[in-house]
Parts: sequence; C-alpha cells; structure tokens
Amino acid sequence: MNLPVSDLEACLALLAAWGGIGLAGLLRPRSLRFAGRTLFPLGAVCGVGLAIVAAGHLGQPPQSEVLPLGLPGMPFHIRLDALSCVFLSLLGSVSAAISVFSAGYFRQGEGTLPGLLCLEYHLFLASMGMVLLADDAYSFMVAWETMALSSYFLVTTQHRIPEIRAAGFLYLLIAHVGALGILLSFGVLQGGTWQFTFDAMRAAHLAPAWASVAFCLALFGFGAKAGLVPLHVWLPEAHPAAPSPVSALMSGVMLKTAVYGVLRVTFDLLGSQQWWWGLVALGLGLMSAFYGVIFAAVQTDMKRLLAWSSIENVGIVFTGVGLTIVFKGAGLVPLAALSLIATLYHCLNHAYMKSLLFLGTGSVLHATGERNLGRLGGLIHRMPWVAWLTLVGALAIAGLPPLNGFVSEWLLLQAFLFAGDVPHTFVNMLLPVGAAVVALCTALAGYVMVKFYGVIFLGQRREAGLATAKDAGVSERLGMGALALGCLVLGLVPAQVIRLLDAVAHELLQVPSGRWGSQWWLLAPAAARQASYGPLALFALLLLTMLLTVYGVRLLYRRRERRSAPWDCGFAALDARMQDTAEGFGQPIRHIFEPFFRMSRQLPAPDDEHPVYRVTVGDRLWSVLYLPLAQAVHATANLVARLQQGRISTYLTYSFATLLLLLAFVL
Amino acid sequence: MTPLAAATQLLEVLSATLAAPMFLGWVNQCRAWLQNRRAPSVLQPYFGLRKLLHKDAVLAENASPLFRAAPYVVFGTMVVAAAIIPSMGTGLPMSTAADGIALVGLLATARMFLSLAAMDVGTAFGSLGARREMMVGFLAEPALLMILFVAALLSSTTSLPLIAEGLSSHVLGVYPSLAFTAVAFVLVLLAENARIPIDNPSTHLELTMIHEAMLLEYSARHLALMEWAAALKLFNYACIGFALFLPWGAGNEASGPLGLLLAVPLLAIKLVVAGAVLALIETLSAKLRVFRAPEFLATAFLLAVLGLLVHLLLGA
Amino acid sequence: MHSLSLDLQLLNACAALLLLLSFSMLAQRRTVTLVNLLALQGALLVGATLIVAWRTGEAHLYLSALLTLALKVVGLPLLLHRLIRRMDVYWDTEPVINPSATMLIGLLVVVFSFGLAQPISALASTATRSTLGIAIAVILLSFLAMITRRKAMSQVVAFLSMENGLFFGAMSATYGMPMVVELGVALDVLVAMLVLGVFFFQIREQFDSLDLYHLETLKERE
Amino acid sequence: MELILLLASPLLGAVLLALYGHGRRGPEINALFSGLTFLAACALTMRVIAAGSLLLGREQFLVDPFNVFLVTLTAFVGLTTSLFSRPYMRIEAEHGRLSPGRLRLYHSMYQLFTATMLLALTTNNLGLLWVAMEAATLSTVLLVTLYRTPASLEAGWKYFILCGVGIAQALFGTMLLYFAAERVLGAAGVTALLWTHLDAVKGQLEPTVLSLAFVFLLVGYGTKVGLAPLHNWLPDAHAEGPTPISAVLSGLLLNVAIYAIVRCKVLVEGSLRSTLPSQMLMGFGLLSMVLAAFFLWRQRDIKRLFAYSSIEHMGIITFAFGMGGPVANFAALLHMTVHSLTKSAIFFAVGHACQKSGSQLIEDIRGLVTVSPTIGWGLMLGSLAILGMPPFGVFASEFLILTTAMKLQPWATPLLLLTLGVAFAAIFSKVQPMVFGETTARRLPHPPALLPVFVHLAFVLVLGLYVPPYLAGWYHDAARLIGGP
Repeated sequence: MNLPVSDLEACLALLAAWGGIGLAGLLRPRSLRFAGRTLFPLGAVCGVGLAIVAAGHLGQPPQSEVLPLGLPGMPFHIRLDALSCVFLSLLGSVSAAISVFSAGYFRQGEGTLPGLLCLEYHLFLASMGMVLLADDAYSFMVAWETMALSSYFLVTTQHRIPEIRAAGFLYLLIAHVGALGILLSFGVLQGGTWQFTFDAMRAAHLAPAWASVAFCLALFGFGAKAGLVPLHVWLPEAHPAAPSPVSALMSGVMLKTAVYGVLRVTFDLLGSQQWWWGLVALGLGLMSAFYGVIFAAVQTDMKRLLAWSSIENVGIVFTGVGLTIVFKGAGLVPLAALSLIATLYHCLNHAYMKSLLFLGTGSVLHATGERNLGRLGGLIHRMPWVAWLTLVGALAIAGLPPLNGFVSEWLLLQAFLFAGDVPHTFVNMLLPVGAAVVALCTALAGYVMVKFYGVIFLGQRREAGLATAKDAGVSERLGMGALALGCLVLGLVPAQVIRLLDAVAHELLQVPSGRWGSQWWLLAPAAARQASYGPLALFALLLLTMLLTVYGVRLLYRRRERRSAPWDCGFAALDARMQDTAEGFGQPIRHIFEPFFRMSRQLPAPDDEHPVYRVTVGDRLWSVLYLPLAQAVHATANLVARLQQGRISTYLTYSFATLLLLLAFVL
Repeated sequence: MTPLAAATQLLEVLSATLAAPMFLGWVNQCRAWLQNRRAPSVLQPYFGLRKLLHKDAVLAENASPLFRAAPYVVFGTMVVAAAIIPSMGTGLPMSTAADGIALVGLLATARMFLSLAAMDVGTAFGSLGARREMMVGFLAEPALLMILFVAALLSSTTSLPLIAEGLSSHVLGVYPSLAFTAVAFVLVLLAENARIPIDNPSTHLELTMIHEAMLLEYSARHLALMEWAAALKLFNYACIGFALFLPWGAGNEASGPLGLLLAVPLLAIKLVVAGAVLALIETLSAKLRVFRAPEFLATAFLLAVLGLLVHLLLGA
Repeated sequence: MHSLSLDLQLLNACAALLLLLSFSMLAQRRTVTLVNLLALQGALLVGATLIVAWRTGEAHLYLSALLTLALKVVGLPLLLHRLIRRMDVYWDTEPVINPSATMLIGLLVVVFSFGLAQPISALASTATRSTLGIAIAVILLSFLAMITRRKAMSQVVAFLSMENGLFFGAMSATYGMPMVVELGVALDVLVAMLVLGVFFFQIREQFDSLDLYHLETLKERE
Repeated sequence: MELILLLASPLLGAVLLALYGHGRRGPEINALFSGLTFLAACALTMRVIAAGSLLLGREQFLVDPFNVFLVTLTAFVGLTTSLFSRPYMRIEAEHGRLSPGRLRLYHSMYQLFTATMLLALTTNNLGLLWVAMEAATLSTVLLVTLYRTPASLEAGWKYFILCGVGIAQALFGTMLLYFAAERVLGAAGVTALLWTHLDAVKGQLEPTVLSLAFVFLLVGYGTKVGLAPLHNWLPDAHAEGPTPISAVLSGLLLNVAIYAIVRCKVLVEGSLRSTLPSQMLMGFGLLSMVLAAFFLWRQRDIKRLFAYSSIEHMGIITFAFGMGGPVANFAALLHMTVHSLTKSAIFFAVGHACQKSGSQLIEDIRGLVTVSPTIGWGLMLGSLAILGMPPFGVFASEFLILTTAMKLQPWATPLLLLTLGVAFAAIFSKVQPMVFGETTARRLPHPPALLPVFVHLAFVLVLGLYVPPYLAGWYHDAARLIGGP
C-alpha cells in the first residue's frame, strides 16, 4: 500500500473512526434511521478499509509506534505484524458484513436506545482492533477489558429480561476473572524489568518453571474468553441472550482474539516452548470440541445450538494450537508451521461460517419471533434468501468439500497424519487418537447441521404463524451474501489464502516461506506426492457432472411432473406435528453419550389425558464445578459474617487482642 | 496429463457409472441363490432404472427446490468419487485434486444432501430416515477416515492411487494393522450401503428402514438417480476396498495401455468375488435393531483406531 | 528501695496507687464510685505531675498539672456526676466477664506490660522511668475495663482512665509532651466529653437507658 | 499565606455556618467556603510545583509532594461533595428527616471536618497530627448520628468508642516516638516531634522503642483506616450517616489515616532497617481485602456494600505500601486518588438513588436507567470503575499492584485473585439489577446534582488513560519520599 501514512497509522485511524462513529450515535440517540442508514454503513466501510490495509501489509516488515497515552513511564505501544494483520483483516471483513446486516436489523424499542447501541457496537469493534494492535501489557489489558465491557452492554441490550441479565453477569464475571489471569501472566512475563512492553518481554528470558506458570495463566485467561471447557459455561448463556449481529461478532471475531492472545503469548513473548504445554492445550481443545458438539446436538434453541457449536470449533482451533506447540517443542518446525496454518485457517473459516449462521438465525428470529426449534420449520418457502444463504454456512461448518470448513479440517488432519516422528513415543500414540476425535467431531458437526437446517428451514411449518414470515431485507441479504461468498472463496482458492497466512508462520516459527507448491489452484502442504487438494478442479468436475446429468435426463426423457400430497401410508391425518422434532433428532446422541449429560425426563403416565414427554439436558460441569464453588464462597461468607456480630465489647476485644499479639510479635 | 492418464480417467468414470448397477444386480442374484429363490437377472437394476426414467415425476406439495436438486447432487458426487478411486489405473489426474480425505468429504456431502432432502417434505418417515442415516454416518465416516489413515501411514501419502501403488509395491506380507482395518472396512461398507445387518435394502418395514425411508417421497427420474447413486456408492466402496486391500493389478504409467487393458478383467474378477462374499455375509447375518447400530459402528471405529495404534506400535 | 530520694518514693507510691485504682475500677460496679475513683486517679496524676515538676523545674509541667486538675479532677467528674443524677444510672449491670476472671486476666496484663516496659525504661534517662510499666499497665487495664463494661457510662469512665494512663506514661517517660500537644490533647478530651454529654441524652431519649445491649443491632450475622 | 487561607477558610466557614447554617442559603455558603478552600489548595499546589516542598509556620507545617496532592484531592472532593449535598440535604429536609438546627450543625461540622483533615495533612508535628485526627473523629461523630435514628446512634457510639480507643493507642505510640526522638534530638521538646527532624535522624532512633511505637501507631491509625479486624465501626458509620458524610468519610478520612500510617512507617523502617513494618502492613492489607470481599457477598444495604468495598480497597493500598518500592508506592498513591474520587462519585449516585426509591435496601432499588438514566449510568460506571474495569484509573493501579505482587510476593497472588473475583461477583451481582431491569424509583422535587458524579468519573477515566506529566512527577517524588525496600 503506498499511502501517505504507514499501514499502522492507517489501521489506527480506522479504529479511531470506529470510535468516532460510535460517539456520533449519541448525537441522536433515539433515531433509528440515523444509526441504521448512516452510521452502521460507515462502520462497514471502515471495516472493509481495515481488512484491505491489514491484508495488504501481510508479508511486510512489522511497524510499531508509541502513543502519547498511558501511565507515566509506560505509554501505549502499538505494533502491526503478520499475526495481528491476519486477525485484523478477519475483524475488518467479517465486521463489515455484520455491520451491513445490522444496518437493517435493529428495530425500535428493543431495550437500549439505538444511538447507545451504536456506541457500544463500534466501541466493541474498536477495542477488538486495539487488542490486536497493542504492543504492551497495559494497553492490551485496557483494550481487552474494554472489549469485555462493551460486549457485556451489548449482550444485556434487552436488560428487562432477568435471564439475559443473568447471562450478562455470568459472562462479565468469567471474562473478568480470566482477565486477571492474563494480567498475572503478564506480571510473570515482564520478568523484573518494570517495562511492560512486549519487546521487553521478548527480551526477558524466564526460568522454565516461570515460563510454564506464565503459559498456564495465559491459557486460563484466554481460554476463559474463548469458551474452552471447563470455562465455557458463559458462552451458551450469553450468545442466545445477545442480539444476533452481536452474537455473530462475539462468536465470529471476539473468540478469535482469545486465540490471537494465546498465539501471541506462546510463540511471540515466550521465547521457547515446552512440548508438554502443547499436550495440555491439545487435551483441552479435544475435550471442548467433543463436549461442544454433543451438547450442540441435543439443543432445542437455535442460537444456543450455534453457541455450543462455537465451543466445538474453538476446541478444534485449540487442538491446532496444541499440535503446533508440540511440534515446535519437539523441533519439528515444518509440521508446526502446517498446524499453525491450519489453526489460522480454521479461525478465518469459523469467523465467516458462524457469523453467517448467527445472522441467519437473526433474520429467522425477526421474521418469526421464535428461537425454539420446536416451533419453526418449512421456512425455505417463505424466506428463500435466508434459507439458501444459511445452507452455505451449514454445509461449510459441517466440513464438506468444496467449502471452506473442509480445508482447515483437511490441513489439520494432514498435520496429525504426518506427526509420526515426534521424539516421544507415547505422544505418537496419543496423536492418532486426537485425529480420531477430530474426525468424530467433524462428522457430528454434520449431524448437528442437518438437525439445525432441516428443522428450521425444511419440512412443514410447525406453527400456523410461520405462514406469514417475511424474508430478510436488502441490507440483511447483502450482509449474509458477503459472508457466504467469503465461505465459498476461502473454500475454492485456499492456496492463495495460505500464501498470505504463511507470513505468520514465517514470523513466529522462522520457517522459510514459499513451501506451498507451485500451482495456484493446488494445495500441497509438503510434497504434492504426499498430499494435495484442488477444490477448484473438484468443484468444476462436480458442476460438470451435475450439469451433464441434468442435461442428459432432460434430453432423454422430457416428462411432465405433478404435485400431490405426500404419501401417508394409508394413515390420512398426517400433519406437521408428526415430523421429527429437535428433541427427537437429538435422541440418538442422548442415547449414545448419556454419561455426559445431566438429563431429567418427564414421562407421561399410561392413563394421561394430555400426555407430555419432556426431557431437559443440563451441563454436568455446571453442577460438578460451579455450583460447589458458589456454595463454598457462600459458606465462607456466612462464616466470616460471624466476626461482625454487633457487640461493641467484642470489637474492643479484637482491637485488644490485635494490640497484644503485635506487641508480643515485636518483642 | 498424458493421453493415457486421460484415457484411464475417462474409462474409470464411465465404467464405474455404467457397471455399478450390474454389480448391484450381481449381488442381488447371489443373495437370491443363497436364499434358494429364483434369481432375477443381473441386468434387473437397469430395467428398473429405465422404467423409472420413463414415468411422470410426482412431487409432494411442499417439496422445495432443494428436494429436486438433491438427486443430481448425490449422483454427481458419486460420479466424482468414482473418478478419484483407482479401480483400474493409478495414473488418475483427478486424484491430485482430491485425496482420500476429500473422498470421505464427498461421501459425507452426498449423505448430508440425502438427509436434508429427506427432511424436506416433512413426513414422519423422511425425518426418521434422515436421523438414522446421520446416526450411522457420524460413526461410519470417522471409521472410514481412520481406515484410510492406516493405509496412508503405510505408504506415507493420502492420495489414493499412490496408496494403492505403495501397497502393491510392498512385498506380500502380513500387516496386522491392515487386518484390523480390513474388518473395520467391511463393517463400514455394510453400514454405509444400507445392507444387512444395519439396514435391509429389500424391505419397506417402517420401523427398521433407513435408506428407503429417505427415498419414500421420490419418484420417477429423481428416484432413478437416487437408486443409481446408491448402486454407484456400493461400487465405489468395493473399489476402495480393492485399492486398500487388494491393490494388485491396477495399471499405471509404467505398465502402459496394456496394463490398463489387463486391469479391466482383473477388476471384473475382484468384483464378482466381492459381490458373492457380500451376498454371503448378508445372508448369514441377521438384521440388528436400530439402537444396536451404534455399537456395531463403534466396533468398526474402534478397530480402525486399533489398526492405527498397532501400526504405530509395530511399524507395520 | 535504698537510696531513693523522698520525692521518687512518693512518685512510686503514686504509681502503685494508680495501678491499684485501675484494678478497683475493674472490679467496681457502682457508677458513682467509678467516677469518684476516676477523680482520685486524676488527683494522683496531678500529684505525680507536681512532684516531677518540682523535681525537674520544668515550667510547663506545672501548667499541665493545672490542666489536669481542672479537667480530670474537677471538670469531668462533676459533669459525669450530673449526668448520672440526671439519668439515674447508679449501677452497672453484671459485667461481660465475671470480676474474678477479669482480675486474673488483669494480672496477666500487668505482667505483660511490665515486660513491655522493660526495654524502654532501660533506655529512659528520666528518674521516673521505673513507673512507665505501671503507665502501660493502667492503659491496658482500662482497655480491659472497657471490654467488660455493659453500660455506656462506665465504659466512658474506663475510657477516661485510659487517658489518665496515657498522661502518666508521657510524664514518666519524657516529663510530658510538648506544650502545644498537651493543649491540643486537653482540648480534644474536653470536646469529647461534651460530645459524650450530647450522646448520652440522645441515647437516653431513644432507648431510655444507657444499656449497651440496645446498641447491638447493626451486625452481619442474623 | 495560601496555607493560612487553606486552614482559615473552613474554620471561618464553620463558625459562620454555626450561626447561619440553617438559612435558605446555607448550602450555598457551605459550597462557597469549600470553593475558597479549593482555590487555596490550588494556589498552594502551584507554589509547591514551583518551589518544591516547603516548611511554614516555624517548621510546624510541612508541604511536600506527598501531602500536597492529598491536600488538593481533599479540597476538591470537599468542594464536589458540598455541591452534591446542596440538593441532597434540601430533599432530606423536605422529607422531614432534618430540622433546621441539625442542618446548621451539619454544615458547620462539615467545614470543621474539612479543616481538621487539612490540618492533619499539612502539619509537620506528629503530635498535632494526632490531635487533628482525634478532632476529625469528634467532628464527624455528631454527623453520623445526624438522623437520630436508633441505628445511627448505635453507629455513632461504636464509631466514637472504637476510634477513640484506637486513637488513644496512637497517642501512646506518638509518645514513644517522642521518647525515642528526645534521646537523639535532646530535650528541646519543640523539635522532637517534627517529622522533618525525625526523618533526618531516623537512622539513629532506637529500634526496639520504635517497633513498639509502630505497633501502637498502626493499631491506632489502622482503626481509622478500617483495617480488619479493627474495621468494625466503618460499615455502620458509613451506612447510617447522611450520604455526603459517607462520601467524605470513605473518600477522604481513610486517605488521611493511611497518610499518617505511611509517615510513621517511613520513620520506623528507617530506624529498624528491617522489613518488619512492611510485613505488618502487607498482613493487615491482605486480611482486610479477603475479609471485606466475603463481607461484600451478603450485603443487603447498598451503602454498607460500598463501605465494605472501601475496606477492601484500603486493604489493597496498605498491601501496596507494604510491598514498597517505587512502582508499588506509585501504584498505592494512584490508587488512593482514584479510589477516593470513584468512591465518592458512587456515594453521590447511591445517595440520589436511595432518595429516588426511598430506601437503602438493595432489593428496593431497581431499574434506575429507565427512570433516570444519568443516575443509573453513573452508578453502573462507578461500580465498574471501582471493580477495576479499564479504562478507569482504578484498573491502572490494580494492574501495577498485581504485576508487582506477581514479581515480589508471588505467594500473595492467589489471595489477590480470590479477593478480586469474589468482590467482583458480589458487587456486580447487586448493582446490575439496581441499574437495569424494571424500575421502582419515583420522581423528586429537586434535580439531582450529577455534575460531581460525572466530573469525578471523568477524572478517573483520564487517570486510567493518561497521567499528566506534572501529576506523574508528584507521584514519583512522593513515591521516592516513601521509599521502602
């Protein structure tokens, strides 16, 4: 980019522009037109700009600057390098699409005023950008917590509903505790030099034990934000609570900032990695992936389902991170690069797919006012745009070629497959099992998506009200369309994208760049002999065969076709109630993975007039981990409260005892 | 790509597409013999397809475009799958574009569209079938993937033709890992192709059917394409099996056109035997309850992973 | 006690009496008597101060003696007596800990404070250093008394005797504090007394008694 | 000159308001004098910035970087609080909770209280420091009992007795200090209690005596700081007094008490050449934090809640001073500033909220944003700020303290983590439904004075993002002054 200003300054200016747009919202806080017609599109423009600048900077040397802000002696440092570029372009592009969608999405009288909402929204975007640019602990933490705060306010937009308030509280609490963890990790990293710049941290060489402490704290903190099991409990609460564009942002982009943090701390700030860290991350990742997907399969609320699927994808991403650390720690740098690329690619993919799906649910929600899968169905007839665009997302997230979800899965599996020569045998034994779990999760994701899509959009309407549902407006279609296009592009030309991503591997792992085959259409991680994937050709062939088939059939037999009632096998009264419900669709999973769920069934009695069958599925970890914690705190509080029992002579005794004790201690 | 490669590619696709129904017919014939029934002709499936293609199509009222597109997608995927499985020659240009993992992905795509189409009309059976199909799928797919992994590790590549070559170039020896995976593969094949003991292609008993339940609403050309795709799927699976476990005799650049010509009868023989064995297995085993299906497939998955571990342990 | 000059002997006697007084205050349950004891304590304090003043010829000590006389021997006791009469609180109820136990604790406290004073008085240059331990003992004993009391009135009396202990300590360790401080402290004590007076009436009109168990409602545990 | 004005104007105000405090313009006069004081403080600050630390009034008064910014802070918060109390007290009077007489008492005592605090801050004489502290207690006791409710009387009584006893210990401590000093500086009694002189010779002071003295001083002034387990008066006094008083008590008085402790710590540490005082401070700090966090968990009364949060933050500050070193001291000073600003802002907002819903109980206050967004957001932002959410200044200091602790005292960090987590959960879970959700509040005759709230929050916000150089200079000088390991 040959701008008069450096790329870094350009990014900064765009972030500032976001802030300005947000503040502008306060000018006319009650005007929905102003926010929707003017501000959100402007925000989208900024997003596109950011994406372009950041992507353009990839592969160029890092730039850094110092801002005249911050504490005395520790001003804000900012830096633009390959890693932050990748995530910035992710943020920019995805948020642009979401802003376009939001321009038509928000309606009047939904809790917070439009102007305020606009402020929170753009503050959220700007703070995420700042997180990615920050180059010292203080500015990072400030941006990080601002991000949490603004998203909290966005989540509690409809604050009159108690559940939503509860969700927001849980979210902010876990986010804050996580942030404290990150903060302590920085405390370790700065290693005695009271310089909190990342440069100083890179320079500081920690003892292995301290390095491990720092890593674990960072993993805890960022894992809490990413929704890594067992710190995931806020996620299925907060995502459904938030307005859909916000859910899309949180799931699509915010979770990725956590991944960014882990990568930054592990590969950039911590000089050398120990391979067992990788196993920790790998284990947690696989656990989250599996846990997330099986819970997604049994959900009945569409946004909750997507939230759980986000947990699954975060799990897969962390699996990739763990794999990278293992390889790096074992000195297998090319493999580390491969899995790092896979990780980044999956971050990109998930950002697009999941945002697309969340936006789809948003449109459905507005059209029908219904989040419960049990009351939806057959929407493909009423809202074809949303249906077909969502289909793209669903297929992509199920990891089907030639869409983008498959690419990252493919890369990750390649990394697993050729892990053969890690110097620790039992790790060698473990990794295939990991691969198996990943494969299982992807297959289950397919299951989940069939349920999600089929129940919402296909079949017959489960409620009469759905007959009047309206398709999404223009701007909403545009937003979703952009994301769907992104999914397709990421799926079809992975080689190009990866050549861009390779700059990160080059920067973090010091591998020589340009190891990615010669053909522009072919993806060949190691040697084309070993493994290669050319989605474009595959897609072309697929289209060709399908067209030929259609043409052939038309050519040979042109016959009429007529419509009639579906076959009811002689039982006349076949109605919408008889198709499979969401619960029914989840039944096999509940059946197979029973030990993981906390289920309470309500079975009808044989002589019931109106028999009801209800099953509610709960999270075991909640009752195993969190409730005891809360109870412990409560018990302690009650214990402590005994100190304060109102009698003045007791208080005097405290003082007296303290005095005597201290005196005795001194003497 | 060389003309030979092009020829191989074309030959493979065409032969697979055209011969698939016959293989199905052969299997049915063997089953009939084994059950002491008068056997239908090997060409019976072709007659069926022809008849269906001549009929008027009947669609349910609320069938959406997706319902009508699905047959073409499924059929197309199966054909593409056929194009990357080295049944006769290993010099397949397409195989650089799609390796084993992609193959599994293609099969998954077909399955997903089939299930979505089944849910589209919104009858009880359709969605029931879709659910069961996905239930079978989410265990069968990773199992198949693991099976491919073993082979891939043995020949350190994921591209199917290269795997086939690599395995065929090995000296004839005992590969315990392959033994495990072979069993796993047979189980997966049975499950994925709706054969006994998981499903019964020749029944329409509501409580047990899976594949047929999804096709209930299809008629005429759509049904024809679906049936054809099913036959093709079976054929593909058979060929995968050959490529992994009986890789010998596939022609390649070295052997030239002659090798290719030799490969054709060889494949035919393999198919005949395989069909007979399949029929035998089906006749000897009894249909499982649907709830037992996961255990069946879990066994397959387990065996495949075991094969992988055994390979890593023994290096063979 | 061989070569001790008369004044020092007198001073030590004062100190011993002070200690005795604070013990008796620990035991005493009749508020009027408590106040009298307080006044007596004040008087002893004055005496001690005068002795020291005479001995060292420090002018400001005379002044502080005068202050003490005015405030602690005359002023406060009178005020307290009037209050007692106005709101007839002649008796304190049973103390929190029973007297004999309190005595024992008090004994330990005395031992402790003597031990505490040891290193200090070892350093002290003043002739009166040996009495520092007693000063500390008086302070801690009146602390103890405050703990054990249940009536606002007697608690205040104990508080004042603690002030006396402080003065005695200051006097015996360093011949008193600088004048400005002495004045300030005296002022504070005076104000405190006035505030207390107001307080008593407020408490009275609220609870029509000075029992402290009315003042045990603000607490955390239910 | 400025100093005289600084001390005289509140005293004059006290006298004047003692006569006219009940008049219609009473609140305005009050604000006027506070403003005057603030101007004086600013002038003084200017001088210190220009000329560095200076001794005044025959060495009786000392103004150095450490106390001058506290002086300014005190004057400033005094001013904003008086502005806040204008409408607040009017409304209270109209609800018939206050008679004119008590209004008069309130106003004059308010000024007196300011005067005593300023005296305590500016004096160089440790004895006078004690006198001023005691006077501060006395002047606020009657303010705590202003409403004459049984609860307020009880609170006042506890406040009086506990602080009185505590402060008595402090006097003995001062005496011991004097005793030790006299042996070095000679019997010239006048100078022996002047901090500057003591500081000069602290190396030669007798360690054993000073350690004893420090114990007495710590227990004494610590009672006023509200360090657990000496804190028991604090929540009662804060909850039962009128809100402006709660604001200045926890915003200013606690600071002054900490100031006293730190002054003494400097001397004692200088003579002991051991970390004993630091360890004591850290211990008290941690204990207060942890206990306060758990007390927070089960509060029902909003003012009590924030009183305990004050204890928690005093714990943090004490802990930081205990750790010592330039960074920690700097952090502690910063924390003192932002805490007093934030906490008083919160109390302003809480005061209006309580008036709006006619109750101090948390479950009676609901959905403030819907009825008066400004108060609601003020409370929400204030609470988030006090919970250490960036970009507010509290976060800045907590950031420094936590990272320093991670380096110097790793063993303490789990406790810190626990405390902050529990405190966050406790406070936020209570504030959120007060601000959001369906409302119970009502309209009020007088428009609330929201300027103070948002001015304070703005300052805190700025301090979180940008500390102006001269302010930073102050902090650094002060931190160096305090020193430590």
